[in-house]
Amino acid sequence: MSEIHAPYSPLVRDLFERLPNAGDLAPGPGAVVQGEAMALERGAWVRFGARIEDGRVADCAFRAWGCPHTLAAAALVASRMHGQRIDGEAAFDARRLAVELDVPPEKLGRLLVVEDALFGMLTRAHALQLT
Amino acid sequence: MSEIHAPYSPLVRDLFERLPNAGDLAPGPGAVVQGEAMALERGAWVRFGARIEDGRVADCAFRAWGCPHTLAAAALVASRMHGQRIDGEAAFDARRLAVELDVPPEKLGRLLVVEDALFGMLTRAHALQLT
Amino acid sequence: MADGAPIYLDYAATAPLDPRVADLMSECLRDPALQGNPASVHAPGRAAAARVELARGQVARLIGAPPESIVFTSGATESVNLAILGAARAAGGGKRHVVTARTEHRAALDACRQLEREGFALSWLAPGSDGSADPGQIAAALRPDTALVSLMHANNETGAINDIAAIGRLCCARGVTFHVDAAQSAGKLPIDVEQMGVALLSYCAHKFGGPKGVGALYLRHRPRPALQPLQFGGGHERGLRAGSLATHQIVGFGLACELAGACLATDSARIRALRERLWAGLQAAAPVLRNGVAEPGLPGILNVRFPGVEGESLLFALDGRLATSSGSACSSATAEPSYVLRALGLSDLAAQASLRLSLGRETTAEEIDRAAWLLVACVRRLRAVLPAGAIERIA
Amino acid sequence: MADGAPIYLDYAATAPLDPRVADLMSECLRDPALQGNPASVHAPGRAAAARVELARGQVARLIGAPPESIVFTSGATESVNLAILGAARAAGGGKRHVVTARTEHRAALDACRQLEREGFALSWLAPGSDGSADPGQIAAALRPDTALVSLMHANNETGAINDIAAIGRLCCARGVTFHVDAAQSAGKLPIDVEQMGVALLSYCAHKFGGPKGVGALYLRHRPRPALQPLQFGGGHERGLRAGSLATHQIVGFGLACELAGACLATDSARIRALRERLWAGLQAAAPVLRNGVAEPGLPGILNVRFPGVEGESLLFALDGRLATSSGSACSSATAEPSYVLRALGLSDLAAQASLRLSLGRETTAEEIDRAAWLLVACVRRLRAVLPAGAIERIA
Ligand SMILES: Cc1ncc(COP(=O)(O)O)c(C=O)c1O
Ligand SMILES: Cc1ncc(COP(=O)(O)O)c(C=O)c1O
Repeated sequence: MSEIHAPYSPLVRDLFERLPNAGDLAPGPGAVVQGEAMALERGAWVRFGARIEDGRVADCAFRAWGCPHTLAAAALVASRMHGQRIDGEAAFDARRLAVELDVPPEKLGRLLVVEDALFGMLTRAHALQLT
Repeated sequence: MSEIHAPYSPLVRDLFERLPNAGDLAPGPGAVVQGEAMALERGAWVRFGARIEDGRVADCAFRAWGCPHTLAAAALVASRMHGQRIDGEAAFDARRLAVELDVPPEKLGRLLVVEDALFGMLTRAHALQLT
Repeated sequence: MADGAPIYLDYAATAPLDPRVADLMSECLRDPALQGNPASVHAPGRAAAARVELARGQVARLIGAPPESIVFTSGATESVNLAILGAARAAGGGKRHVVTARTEHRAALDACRQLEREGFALSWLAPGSDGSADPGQIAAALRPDTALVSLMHANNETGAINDIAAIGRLCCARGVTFHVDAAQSAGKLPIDVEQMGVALLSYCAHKFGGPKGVGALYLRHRPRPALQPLQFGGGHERGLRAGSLATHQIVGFGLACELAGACLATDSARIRALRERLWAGLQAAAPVLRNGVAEPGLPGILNVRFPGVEGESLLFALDGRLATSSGSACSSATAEPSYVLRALGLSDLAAQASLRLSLGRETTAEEIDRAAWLLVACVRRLRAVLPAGAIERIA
Repeated sequence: MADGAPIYLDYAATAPLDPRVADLMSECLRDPALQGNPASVHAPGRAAAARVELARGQVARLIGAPPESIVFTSGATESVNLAILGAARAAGGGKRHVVTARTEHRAALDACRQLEREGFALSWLAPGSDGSADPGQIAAALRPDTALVSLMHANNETGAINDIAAIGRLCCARGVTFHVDAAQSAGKLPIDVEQMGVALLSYCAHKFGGPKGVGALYLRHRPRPALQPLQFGGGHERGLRAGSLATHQIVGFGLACELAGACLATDSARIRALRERLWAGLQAAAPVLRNGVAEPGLPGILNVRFPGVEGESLLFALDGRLATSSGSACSSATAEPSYVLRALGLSDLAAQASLRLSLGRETTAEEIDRAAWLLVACVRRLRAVLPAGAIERIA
């Protein structure tokens, strides 16, 4: 009755292998904002950074500690921020992300950490009236 | 910790395969005596018959129901009776027989059945004053 | 078997390993990619786990069960003990009564005796003259505090078959957990656990061409009987049976189930015919009597007795030429007369004069004819030296 | 293992089957003369039984025991459960107290938890910083009603070794039954049960080149500990472990014991050297810390942690290239941080950042160098994307 340990989905594998947008922002014009969320007991620590130009995300990067699903989610979110208007509806939905990366239920809490980090960054951007 | 089931000794194998002196007495001169002992619950039923000439066992035969050790013992005893003087010490010793045929302890009771049958026969011979 | 080797008519004790199973197991033992522990999450572990799950499906299919309902064990003895001890010990609500039969296999008998030592009340049913349990008798034995009914599907000595479906309906209706010991019937008789209303079913591989040392316990999902494990640790097999899984054993079990299931009908017809051919051949050793009934019965078992013949001497006379057993070979180390035959009303002496001849997939007509000839010859030889009256007396 | 296959450094979970053992088992599976049930009295049965008894001698010799003291089981999990549950349940005279340690294998832990459910009092000893149990602490834990002391010889996660001889003397002096779980040490460390004062010793084949699914329990003769069986029926193995014996499994176990015993000293020296070579290679991934101590320790186990590294991501980064495990692989299905490392005082996060690398007989220096290189590369890659301060925070 032992389950076969579900391997990671192809998308997670690909993102984990490349980790796009991991590390620091490339230097460039515009203002830089950051957002960070940490829940070590839940197994995730995520930090986003973005360079904002004319109310748009010109560049976005992340740093993270966590399981492959957490790193993949952060990478996916960072890449999707590129070009986004920060006053627009931030294209983030933990539930949708969970399905896309088929994240096992016990790990859903970690996606919320990713979400918190992102919203922290966007909130800061609004506060600084970079819109 | 399971024991390997001790195979039967070569002597038992040989006697069981040939069963010498099994069956009935060959016709001939002299008087015939018989002895029988039965202990079905103990697993043995033995009958000896002998033809007596001039106080000697001219011929001896057995019939038996029992395990290989019982049949072998009866066959061995019958063959050894040949030529014996019946007023002499009957050459039977259950203990010695047990060693010769290495009979497992739980079967020793069966050798006593063989002994009873033999002594029954000899007693009858004495009673008939065939000495 | 090998040339000059004895004719093997002791399939009920264990069947020779099917060569196809031997080949697959040998590959499995050598395959570098299958050496991992199926419980490990890394690639070699997952590869082994995948093969285990494949086999779980094959093992489940043989009895019409879903794969998730199968717990792998070390054999039917463990399965039977896990079912009987596990279900009784886990039964709550003051349920301390168990129903079983006197003709069960030692594994079940001794597990039930242990339950008695633990304070359970046991109802030991006597079999009918055909060796099977009467559903009416079982219905009568059920009590409000009955935790478990445990019966075998087919008897390992007489081949007598219990009406599992009828007893299953009865237990379902009364909400009693029903365990079936199918060690002798699995792979030989059609089994559909769902139709039969069975909650727990035990079987093993080595009775029908699979390896020794591996078995399974079927565990119904809804309603699911509570079970206390026999061995703890690690949470393998959903926490019901701890211990690293033996990939090669389970893979062999799986293939054996598939092979047996595929030709179950044709095999049993052929084997049943051989059994009757043997019975016919033995008539030359008359008087010869059949213990139990031909039908309904396992195709491969013929239990006979030869009045006036002593069992040990008969076996020894056959030794090296015909391998078979008196009484249950699983416990034939003990020389006591079979308690199964005694329960059928045979005397100690009659049981002593009995032989269990069991046939299997590799048995040939030529072997059967040679076996019959051998048996007749040995019986005649032993009878030829009996004291007068022994044949009438010992039957 | 196979070309392009991952480097296997998970020997503590299970070792690949020795090819010589695989060959012997394959012969055994196919040999027509060895297909009988070792419990049967006929020729094929006796032939199988003879091979079983030959193997019993080999298995006994590995631990300096007489053959009659060996009970065959389905693995160390069963042996450990039979020893712990069996000895405690059979202990008379109101002896209801058991001493064990928090760092035991799940099989022992869960068996002891079951004893608690059955009303036994347990003393759970905490290990020293080196991971081993302190004899003084054990002496202090003994009570007049102590039925059993159960400890492992070598720990399956850290490789920490207990001073069995010292604890054995102590138990003998106090007349307490002493069980040793030697699943990790058998075939790797010298064992002499008589010198060590052990009453019960559990081991299995698959940790040192034997097949999965077979193990043994050593049972001292004088004084002989009382044991309640886990499974009943048939009276095999002197009534302590019912069930048909799996000839091929036992024969494979026997050869594995002989092979391991023959080159125990040379193997462990070589493996210990490779372990230190690996440790040296990992320094390039500093900071890297060793969990537990190098000596006294199992030659084949290196348990390390990489501050700032998340265990699952590290294993996934290695997947397909290096097969190893975080925490105890026997239970690595469960993702919880290792309770063994927690007991050594590590935080959940530190335990999470830990890896158990275990080497064995087939491990080569070339594999060790490639493994070190891979580990260093993966650790660096994961650290490169950490938020600032994570390395200090997660250790
Ligand atoms: C210390 C220890 N005890 C017991 C076991 C269980 O052994 P098995 O896998 O044979 O059930 C293991 C390994 O899994 C172990 O490392
Ligand atoms: C009816 C029945 N139950 C249980 C068993 C025990 O099975 P195993 O030999 O796998 O322990 C057997 C055979 O030995 C059997 O015939």
